[in-house]
Amino acid sequence: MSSNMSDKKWDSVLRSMDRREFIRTSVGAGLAMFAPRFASAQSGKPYKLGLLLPVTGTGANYADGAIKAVMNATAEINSRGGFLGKHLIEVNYRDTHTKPDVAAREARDVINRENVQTVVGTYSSACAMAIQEIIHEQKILHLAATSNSSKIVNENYTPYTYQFCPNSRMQSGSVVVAVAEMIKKNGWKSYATIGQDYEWGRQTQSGFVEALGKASSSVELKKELWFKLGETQFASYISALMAAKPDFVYGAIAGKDNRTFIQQAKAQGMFKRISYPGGLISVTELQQQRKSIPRGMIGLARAPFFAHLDQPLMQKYIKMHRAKHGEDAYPTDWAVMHYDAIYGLEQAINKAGSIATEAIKTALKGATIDTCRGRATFRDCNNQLNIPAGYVGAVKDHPDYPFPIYDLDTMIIVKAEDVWVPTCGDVQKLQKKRA
Amino acid sequence: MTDPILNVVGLNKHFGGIRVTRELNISISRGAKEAIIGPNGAGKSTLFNLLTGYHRPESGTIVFEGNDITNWATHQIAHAGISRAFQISNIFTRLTVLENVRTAVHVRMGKAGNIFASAQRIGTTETEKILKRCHLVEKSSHIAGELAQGDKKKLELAIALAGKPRLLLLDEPTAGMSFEETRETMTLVDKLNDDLGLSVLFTEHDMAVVFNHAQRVSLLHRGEIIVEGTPEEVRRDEMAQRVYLGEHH
Amino acid sequence: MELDLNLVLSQLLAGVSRAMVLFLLASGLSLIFGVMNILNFAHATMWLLGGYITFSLYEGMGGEGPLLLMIAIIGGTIVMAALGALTERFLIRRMYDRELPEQLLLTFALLLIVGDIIKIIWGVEDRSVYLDIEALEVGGTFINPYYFVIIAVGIAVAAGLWWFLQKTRYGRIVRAAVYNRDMVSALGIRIPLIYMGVFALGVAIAGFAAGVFLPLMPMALGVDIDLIVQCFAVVVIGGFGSILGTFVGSLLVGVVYAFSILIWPDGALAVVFLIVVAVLMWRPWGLFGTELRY
Amino acid sequence: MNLENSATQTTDTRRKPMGMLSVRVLALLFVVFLAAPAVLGEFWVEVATEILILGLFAMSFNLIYGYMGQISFGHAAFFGLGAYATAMLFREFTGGTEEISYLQFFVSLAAGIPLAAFGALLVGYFCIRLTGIYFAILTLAFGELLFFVVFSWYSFTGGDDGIQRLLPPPLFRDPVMYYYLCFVIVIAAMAVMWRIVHSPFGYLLRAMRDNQERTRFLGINTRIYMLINFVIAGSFAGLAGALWGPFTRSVAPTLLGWQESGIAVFMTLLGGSAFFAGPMVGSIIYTFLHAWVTGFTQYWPLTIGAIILIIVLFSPGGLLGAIDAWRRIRTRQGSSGVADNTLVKEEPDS
Repeated sequence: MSSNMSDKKWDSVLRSMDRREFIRTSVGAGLAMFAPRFASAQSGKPYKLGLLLPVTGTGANYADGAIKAVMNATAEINSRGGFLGKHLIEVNYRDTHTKPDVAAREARDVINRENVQTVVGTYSSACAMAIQEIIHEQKILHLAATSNSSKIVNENYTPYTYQFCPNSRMQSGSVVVAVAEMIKKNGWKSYATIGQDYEWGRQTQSGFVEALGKASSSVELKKELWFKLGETQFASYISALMAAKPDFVYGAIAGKDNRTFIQQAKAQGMFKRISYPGGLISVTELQQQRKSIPRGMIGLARAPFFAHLDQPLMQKYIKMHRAKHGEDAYPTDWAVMHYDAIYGLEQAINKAGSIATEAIKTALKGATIDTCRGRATFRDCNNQLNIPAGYVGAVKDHPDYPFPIYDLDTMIIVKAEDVWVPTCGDVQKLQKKRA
Repeated sequence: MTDPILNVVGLNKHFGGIRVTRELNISISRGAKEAIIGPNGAGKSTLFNLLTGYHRPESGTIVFEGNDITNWATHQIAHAGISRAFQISNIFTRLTVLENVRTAVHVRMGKAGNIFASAQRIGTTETEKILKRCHLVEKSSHIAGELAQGDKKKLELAIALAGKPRLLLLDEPTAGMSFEETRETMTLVDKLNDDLGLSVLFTEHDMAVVFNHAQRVSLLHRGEIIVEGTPEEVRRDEMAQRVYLGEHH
Repeated sequence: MELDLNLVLSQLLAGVSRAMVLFLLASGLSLIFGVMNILNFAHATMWLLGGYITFSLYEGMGGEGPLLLMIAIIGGTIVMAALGALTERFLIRRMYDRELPEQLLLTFALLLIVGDIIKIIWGVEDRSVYLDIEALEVGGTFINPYYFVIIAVGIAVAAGLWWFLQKTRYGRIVRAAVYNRDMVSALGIRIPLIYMGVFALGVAIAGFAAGVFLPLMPMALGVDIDLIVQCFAVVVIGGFGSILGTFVGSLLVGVVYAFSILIWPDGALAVVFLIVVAVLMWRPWGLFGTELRY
Repeated sequence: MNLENSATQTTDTRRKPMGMLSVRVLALLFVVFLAAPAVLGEFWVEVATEILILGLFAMSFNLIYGYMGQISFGHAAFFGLGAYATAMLFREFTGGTEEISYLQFFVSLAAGIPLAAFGALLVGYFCIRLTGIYFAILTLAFGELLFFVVFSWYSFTGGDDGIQRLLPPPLFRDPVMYYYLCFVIVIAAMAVMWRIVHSPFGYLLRAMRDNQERTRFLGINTRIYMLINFVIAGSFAGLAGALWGPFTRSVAPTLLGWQESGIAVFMTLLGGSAFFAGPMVGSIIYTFLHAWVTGFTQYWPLTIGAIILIIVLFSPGGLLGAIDAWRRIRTRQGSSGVADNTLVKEEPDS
């Protein structure tokens, strides 16, 4: 291990952070409802934000970092007096339980009870789509920063949703860029896929299969496996994959299941025999599985901090994050994307010079904003931010971090324009008009 | 024994290795009032269970009013005209006394499946008649489960009567009743038998009741009828005295 | 899809290990129901709690190596046994003469409460123990050697329970209590004590199992919800209260699941529930249960 | 097996009136609900709508639980089927882009009932063979099975995505108007339910609850009547589900899951299963608490779990049960000795 920090210490950092953060999150959200009311006497009216993320169900593992990011970003902005220096931000947090009907109900709750002007969230794409129905009708801004089914910006598009996360199509497209190289180099002929049986998994897998078909028509899909969310034992799936004898396996797995799968596939020797390129290995996985994750494995990340250490905003964020949560704490992909969402909103408000929703919406349309991942622009036709579509790299230990990161020398960063739906005409063909 | 309302031939039933009913034959004439006696475990309740379709016999036939009902389901037998009152009161504990009886009346009228009519408007007169007959009018609005033991047994009988049976099976109808209640109940049974011509088959522990009210008595022992005749004949029978009566006198 | 022998063998192994995971979880559920007639919705949540507790003990002792893990598992089992005894004493005991739905609701409430308590204490991040396990190569296929540990533990617990119930005095008393409470209490044995012991034992098995699973799968919120339904399936198939039935039911579900992944991957769980439906139609009391138990 | 023992196993002498208290509570509820939008803001009107819809769902569950004495953990399957029937017709009518007409809207709502009824017929055919714990688990297993069907049938049901864009026609987009639509439909449904539980069939259900064996000796094929009731309950759940989709503008498979069934069970218990209005009162408590508590803490499961625990331990009759018990005590003290008679006479059916 590159770090001399004991694992016990590491875990106690994680744990105490959790507990403290959780108390802070829940109490903080409650206090936030009252605090600005006193402040508002001397400043403008507060800006209300709804935060919908799950702390129950499969998404909880990622959502934790995202909640912290939103709380930290808003605290930073509030320390400067809030948006435009006078509108303190008030965060209203709700748990979506990773269930679409709950997400829709909670979206209404924050909109109609707390009068939020922007909704941030959620984790699951199905939840995000349920929320889109509500925000579109109520004319409320929606910042999507984790849920990334391409349907959110295409089939189910609404002008009120802005996507800060590379969508599923962009993500699998960038894996294809890297995998096509590997296919050529290794002379691979066949592959198999395994995915979580739900919206994101299906979208990610089909996006990959479709893009790979175009990029490298000779390679054959031998087997497709789907498992129910929350699977705990992959032994039978792993042996079925190995028995199909593909040259490589593509996995569309996220969250806790991803950890379980990697842990069990490794112990069953799958990675020794079959390459597993392009599975989701975000900073969360790198941190939580720092001991077990096979070095050299090719992973895909969404917004890894280590890819953008040259960006001033990222430097600032990492510094703040470490100061707040400990030397060894680095923001996860999910945290980075949510942090960007809040700062993206601030930049739009500054541009609009107002906190009126329609003004912000107009300001965001096609806007170019500074993010932790560099300067990026919202695509005109579907509000997809053109941040990098994916980061594909090999897991490697690094002396500066207590957990492995990607090999920075060989990491591929795929540009959004290379892999998203080519033209706005094509996008509009996908988009269904809203009644 | 002309015109038997019930005719049972060669009935057999095992539970595990135990033979509880063995080649049992019994015949009840229309309008008769008969008792079955026997020590505990002789198979009295099993016989009633067989007659009402709760258990299936391994062999033998049960013929009721000319129909072979041997393998009929419980509810079909009830429809055919056999009602049963239980030894341990077996009533609808959370309904009132009136609702208990009225529901049974509805079932008999074939109105139990009526979803939209008001229950209060159907079968009320008949229900009241039965309650009156069974001396339950004052108790009619009481929750059945909270009744005293004797009243529960009366209700048990009332529910059985609501089925307008042609054959009434009473399993220890006076168990748990006071002397006064016993007299009242058995008078009612006699009246039903006399006035309405209802055929009655009952089991009873109280020999005084048996000998005062039954026209014929069968003694059941280890699943077989070993003695059968008028109360007087049975009382005098040596075997009966040895097996059963001796223990009691 | 052609089935070669290697694949069949490795699927069989995968199926058996899945079966043992289910058995370790379901045996406590079945035991508690068999003796006390209480269906514990919170059983898998208590299992999860046991996992977190064992994890914390392991980390607290330094978090390195299988030996420490074993010690932590023993510690976790003891803590869970104590928690089980307390739960019985202060909650379950009040429910014995209640109706079935009320008993179900009490344990359903426990499921919700324990789940949130875990969230308050440990946060929402997953927990797992990393042991450096190397795959074994057996006849051209790779096998996770830890599955043999799981299978061995499963069989040991099954054998242990059988021995306890059949061969020891306490076991006989427990079995007698199933059939005739009055008789047992007439013998001067205190039924509440037996019930408390059985509940503690059931929960302790769950806590023990969670510790054993730690190197295989992460402990995470929500896993309990998925597992409890599968446990019900196993217990229904095997028959409530029958340890042998639970064992056979686990094997059936585990192996059928493993092979349906080969043949009809999308429907693997649906197949399990179809078996449940079929068994309930044909023998509502399960393959090895007794009809008497209702 | 000894008949007498098995037949008396459900003996419970706790008094379970379904009478006068319900009438008073219902009258009160009617007035409160009718006037609610006048004083409530948009959000609380939406909470009230949720109360009505989930209350209807819980009441339909109580036909099986409170009246028939069986506990179902798969009842949400019919709620979900109703929701999906409506959603899929919606999708058919609008193609996801057009406005739905009023006629189409009502046709879609109505479609929830037959599909749920059909599902209940299919599931019920198997479930009514069992009682007690086995009934509970079999309904749970079937519920999960239906959940998997909806979840996996990606091309037809949208799988995990569910179905979005269930925007009602303009008039009913206004929360207050949708509330009154639900109010009218739920009141009508409750009136029909009231009729049913006070019909001979309703009393037969109670009789089967108290002593299923005995009803067979009366000449009742219990399975058929249980099945009829199962289908009726499923239909009402389907109607509630049909109202739910356009209310939240989308449906998802989680609506069919066993945890959703648990909500109906909770509501019924909170209000009191022995009372006609019990589940609706339970829905008010549950939904209101949920809306209130989630406003300041994420530990809703802990909160509701603790409440359920307390209710089960100390007031198993639910809120209405507690009120009724309190009234009985008071009456008894007031009229020393005459005991129950005064109260029992209030039963409209006696």
